[in-house]
Amino acid sequence: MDAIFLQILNGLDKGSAYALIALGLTLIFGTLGVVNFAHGALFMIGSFCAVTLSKILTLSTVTLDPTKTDFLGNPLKVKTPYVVEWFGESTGNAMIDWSVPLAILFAIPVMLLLGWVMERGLIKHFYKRPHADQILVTFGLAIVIQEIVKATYGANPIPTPAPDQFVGSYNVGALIGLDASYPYWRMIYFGFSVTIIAAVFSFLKFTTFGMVVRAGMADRETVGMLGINIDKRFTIMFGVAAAVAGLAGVMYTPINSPNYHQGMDFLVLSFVVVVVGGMGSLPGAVLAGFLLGTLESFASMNEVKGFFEALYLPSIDQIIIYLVAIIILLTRPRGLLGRAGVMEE
Amino acid sequence: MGILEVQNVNKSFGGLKALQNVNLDIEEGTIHAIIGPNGAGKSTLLNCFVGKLVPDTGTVMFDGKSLLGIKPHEINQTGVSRVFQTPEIFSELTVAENVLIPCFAKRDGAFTLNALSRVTGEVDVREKAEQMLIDVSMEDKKDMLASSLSRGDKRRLEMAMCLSQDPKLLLLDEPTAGMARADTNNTIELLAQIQERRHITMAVIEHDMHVVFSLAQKISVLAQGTVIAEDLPENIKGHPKVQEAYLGGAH
Amino acid sequence: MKHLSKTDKSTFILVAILALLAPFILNPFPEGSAMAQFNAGYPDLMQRFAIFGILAIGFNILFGLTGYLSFGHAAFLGVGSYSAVWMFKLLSMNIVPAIILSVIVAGVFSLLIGFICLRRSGIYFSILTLMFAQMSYSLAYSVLTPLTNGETGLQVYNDDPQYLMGPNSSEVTNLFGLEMRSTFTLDVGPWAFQFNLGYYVCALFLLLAFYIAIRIFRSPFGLMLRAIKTNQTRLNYTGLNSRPYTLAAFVISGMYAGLAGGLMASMDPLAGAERMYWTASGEIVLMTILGGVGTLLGPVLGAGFIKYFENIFSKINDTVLHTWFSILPDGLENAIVWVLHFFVGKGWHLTLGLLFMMIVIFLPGGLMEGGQKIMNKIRGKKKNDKDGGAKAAATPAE
Amino acid sequence: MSNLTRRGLLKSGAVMGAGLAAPTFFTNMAHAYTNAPTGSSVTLGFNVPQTGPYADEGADELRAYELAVEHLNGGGDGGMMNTFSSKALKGNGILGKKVEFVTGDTQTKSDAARASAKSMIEKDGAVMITGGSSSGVAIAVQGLCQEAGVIFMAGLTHSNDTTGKDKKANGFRHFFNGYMSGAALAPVLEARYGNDRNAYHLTADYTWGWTQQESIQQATEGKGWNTVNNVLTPLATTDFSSYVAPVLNSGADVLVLNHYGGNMINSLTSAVQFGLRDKVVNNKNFEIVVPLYSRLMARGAGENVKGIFGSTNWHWSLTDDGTKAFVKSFGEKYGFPPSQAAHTTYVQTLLYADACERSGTFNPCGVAEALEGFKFDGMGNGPTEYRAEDHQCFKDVLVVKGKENPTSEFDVLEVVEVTPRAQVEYPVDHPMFAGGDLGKCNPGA
Repeated sequence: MDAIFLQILNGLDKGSAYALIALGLTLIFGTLGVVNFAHGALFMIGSFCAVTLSKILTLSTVTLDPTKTDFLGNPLKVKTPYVVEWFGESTGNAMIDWSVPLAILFAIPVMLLLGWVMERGLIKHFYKRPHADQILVTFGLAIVIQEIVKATYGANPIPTPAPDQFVGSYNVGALIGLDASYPYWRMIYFGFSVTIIAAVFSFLKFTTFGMVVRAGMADRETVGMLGINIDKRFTIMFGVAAAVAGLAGVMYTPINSPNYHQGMDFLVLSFVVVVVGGMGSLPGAVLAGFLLGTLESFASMNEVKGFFEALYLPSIDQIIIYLVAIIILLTRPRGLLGRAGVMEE
Repeated sequence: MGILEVQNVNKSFGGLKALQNVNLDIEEGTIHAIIGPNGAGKSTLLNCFVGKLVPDTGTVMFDGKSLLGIKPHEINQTGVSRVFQTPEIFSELTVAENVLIPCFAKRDGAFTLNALSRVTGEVDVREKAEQMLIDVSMEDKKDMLASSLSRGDKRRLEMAMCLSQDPKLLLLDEPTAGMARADTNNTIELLAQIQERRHITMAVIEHDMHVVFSLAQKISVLAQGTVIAEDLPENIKGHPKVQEAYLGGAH
Repeated sequence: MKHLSKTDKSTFILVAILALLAPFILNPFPEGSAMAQFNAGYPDLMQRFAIFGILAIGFNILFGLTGYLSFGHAAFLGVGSYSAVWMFKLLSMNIVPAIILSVIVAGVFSLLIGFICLRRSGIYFSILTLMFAQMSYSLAYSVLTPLTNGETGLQVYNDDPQYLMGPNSSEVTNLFGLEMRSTFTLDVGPWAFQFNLGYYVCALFLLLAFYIAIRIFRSPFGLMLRAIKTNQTRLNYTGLNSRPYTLAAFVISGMYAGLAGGLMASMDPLAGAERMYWTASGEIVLMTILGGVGTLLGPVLGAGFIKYFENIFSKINDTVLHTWFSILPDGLENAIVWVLHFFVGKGWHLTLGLLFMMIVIFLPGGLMEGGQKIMNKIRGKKKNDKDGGAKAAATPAE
Repeated sequence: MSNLTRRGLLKSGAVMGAGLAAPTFFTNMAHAYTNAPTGSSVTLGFNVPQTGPYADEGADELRAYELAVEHLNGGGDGGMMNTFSSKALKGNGILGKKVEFVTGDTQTKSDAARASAKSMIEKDGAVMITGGSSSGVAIAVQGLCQEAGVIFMAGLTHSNDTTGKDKKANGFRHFFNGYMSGAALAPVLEARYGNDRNAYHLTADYTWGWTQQESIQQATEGKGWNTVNNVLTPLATTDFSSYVAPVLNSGADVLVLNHYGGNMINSLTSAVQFGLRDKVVNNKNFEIVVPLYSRLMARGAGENVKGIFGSTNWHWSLTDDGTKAFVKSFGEKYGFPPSQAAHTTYVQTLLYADACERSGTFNPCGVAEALEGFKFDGMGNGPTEYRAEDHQCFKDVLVVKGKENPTSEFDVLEVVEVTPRAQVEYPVDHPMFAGGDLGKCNPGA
């Protein structure tokens, strides 16, 4: 029971990550009709917002400590971050410690701006071009972004831990009479993702802006004829989608040390999630994210792996997502909640 | 006994009854017009003939065989061709290629892996296609891209494509919509010629009464999903139900 | 040849000449000169040009003609390579059975995958193929290690059975005794031109593949494929079921990929699982789009372009840069090298990414369109040819 | 591929089958081996990952190669050439020829690595290929070099197979392997954690992971440990939570992570987050072990590595003369201490050059003969021997653990014990290394 309970938590946690990434992707697709292969890169940039902020916060003055030596036998350089100098030991260190949550504030404007620049500067010119061209240009952009990050931060993963308060785990299982500890940060991540997803949905559902965008998603021309500047709103939606991807990235850093190619690692998966959910369907993306996350978690259980191995399907955890996705697509032609005619040409 | 027999066809979309107990009998070798006000269910009916829609109940028999439950391409193989309201042509191909495709389909059937023969080497098919283009007087446009044609030309091209299959039944969905008067007359002439020469049965949906009465040998009037009249053209003109349907009974 | 039209014939002859003279054309700079870095006329790279050319031509038969964008084509390449290496392990190092089997196995494999994936179209089709390829990769890398030798890649060992191996049989890949590695070097002054047997085998296959592609493009079958791309509805109402056509195209292009895989293993008898990774499939898509989708020559150009970058630009390191600019004053030299070193050597991906973007932004028709523009300029054609130009760009078979 | 020469040309195959006559090409018999250097310089090929997940390790290897070339050509302070027990190298290049090099990108893919190595051999005339940061690539390139007739000096490759079932006469490995990791770690783990432990293995699902897991399991079981479970994890996994969660309730009290690179960082992070290290199971503190450590990678896991045991080939904090000399010249040139990848590649380059000097030729067969059974010292690992039978170096292995109070960003690991060579040695026909055939050295042409 404990194990199953833990895997449910894992599934929800993974699922929320998948859902969040797929949400942004399907938002861009649904509003702008653009297949964005650079979406993984946006997620990665989000992670590196956290890295950058922690680098900024740890910018240091260097003093030499003659009592200690470095690896070459020279006096050891002691670094004191400016924030520690300015705000005192405790506040300064707390700021460094909290760099990941603080990076949320940092990432939102950065990602919105980046999304805006990307849409105005590049994507805009590709609305009427074939999807293949969109794929090529966004793929090229993804490579460029990732190489710039690599040139700046190197190829190795960079540790960006959660604040000390959230290190460790809590026995959530005890609440229902089980023994199952779950890490604080993963619970926070889950809560955060659900909040963001809810925020995006309410934004689209309850604001006039959102209603216009939804109308535009369904029928762009008509809305355009009503004299509403739908283009401007779509640009903003691109920024929002970028911000959602970025925030997913920021919060993911304590779980997965950011590296420059992580965008590509998530790209295929996020497309699978979007397609299983149905191209252009926001609830579909969320549903599929949670579904696949949970499936993946359960497939990695020894009992499940053993069961499939007995059926001559070893390593089911490697292929479960693809297998299930294929079955779903074959039984439901447009994914779980997709509309007809979208991206079928 | 007509070549196309439609009996008790019903089709609803959600709560909307698009077709109610439609009966239709199209005789071989005739031009049969289906008219009616907007939203009367004319296109829906045509869609039921070609497999785009499946009626909820009723039967559609063509040449003694049911058309229900088989796929569009199989229906076409039984000899039913359709000209659409918005022309469905291969817009990225040239006019000549557009006509070649149905010619090949007619000759080779549903699928042939003739990957190593040459289009230019298939003399019989090419001659047939060229003749077809001459028939619709488009031979001078054969190297143009289909997408660059005028609306009227597109429709004529589509007609040529359908005709080159030598269909037994040709369904025409507003063949002259959006055409200039001169073009319309050409089209009427063309259809009349074809009918005379090849004795192809035609079902025509049309708004333009000039076209209807120039061509049709029989007319069915559809209103709100039901056939309210089926008769010879001269009888339809003064038919009270028809007037009511068109004028909303306001006279 | 008599079955080709005049323009096709000249295109084919052009390709044939380029292929046969590749050792000269690709080696324009004298040995030892600073520019020699840009020479591509060595056997391995020339073989790759031809092999990836075959792959891209085959992919173009599917994507260029029918518009079905497969994102899992690398799987067929991988399967072809594995089959070929198994032939080397079981029979002998003769490449004939290896290539035959790789084409057959890739054909069967693509028939299975195509049968399932072609039930969907558009992006759903793309993602289905992508998922199959990713599954193949994951399994090949781990569980299927007895078949694929996993991480290391399948290779020939001394203790393999090799039932057809006689006492005098060659130990390296060969064509009835003619070894693929045999290279004749022609020294002309400071130039060294390498004529490699393996390359010419690949080049012959490339020409064969190219010839068949032309025939398919000009056949009624090719016409139907193009019809599928432009309007499937009309095709259905013309009495044709598009599924067998797309499946046939899928299998043909899968067999092309298998041939490429078999050749790859024949030139270098090792098959790695990375060959099937999704980025490898993506690379095939990029080659085709970059060169010009639906054009005959484009995919070959695109393949050459990407492979050239991968192999030549990745080898330019800072030391090389310093030698190039050593005549400049030190400060300037360092500044130039500092800027350039982001774009070459370990930064070659960046250059490639930028070029993808440039080409797709400014040359929507790929390199072929660029070529056409240049040709038009040279011929001094005026703009009044607009219709013709638009037509050429839109008609895939030109 | 023994005839990939740039200038030579080659014998063609025997007449076979339907009596097809082989063309008799002009054959240049001037050279007895592939890419024999004719001018005043000799070219070495440095084939390292420059893109992909191991690009930083590749960059560090490249730095070490450049340093080695500088030292061989008489530049810099000579580094380990001064402490090396063999004094054949004179700082005038190799055999009087100036050392030049070409670089390539393996992308950590067998295919790309082979393509890159081939271009070095065919185009640039490299007489030796070295580098790499993964076993798959090392084995693939080693096979190529065997066929092409050049020497391959492996870089970072830890799989038993490199000098086991995939060993080749033209290939040499200085780096240690999975078996050695197990043999070195087991006694230390026994001393620290006792001999009645229950281990749970998470293993990367590919060849290297398997050989490493097998080695560790055998070594620890030899000390009385029990193996509770071994779970294979897909290479592409980025979130290990679902693999780590079951460990808690499995009854195990030690978790062994047979992962490398990004996998290691992520699985370790997950394990620590799940609070495994705070648990007490079977009245014992729960422990985590990472058998193969790399400082560059350990840095990516941040605080999580503190106190966790593992093994490495070499570490810059060693205090022997060789290490000191190397760290000094590397540190002064680049500003930070070298990694173990840099160390092994530097040493390999020097060893190759030295073997050429001692044998008086670049001929791979001569070089191989000089390397086989070669005993040396002063290279940072104590007395070392290149075993003739499998071309594996035997030397001391370091057991390290994550440092509790690092003084700098490079100060991540501390050496716990230097396990003497005798303890990690194994017979050539050890079952974990069985099945290979060294073959004969191939000089190419």
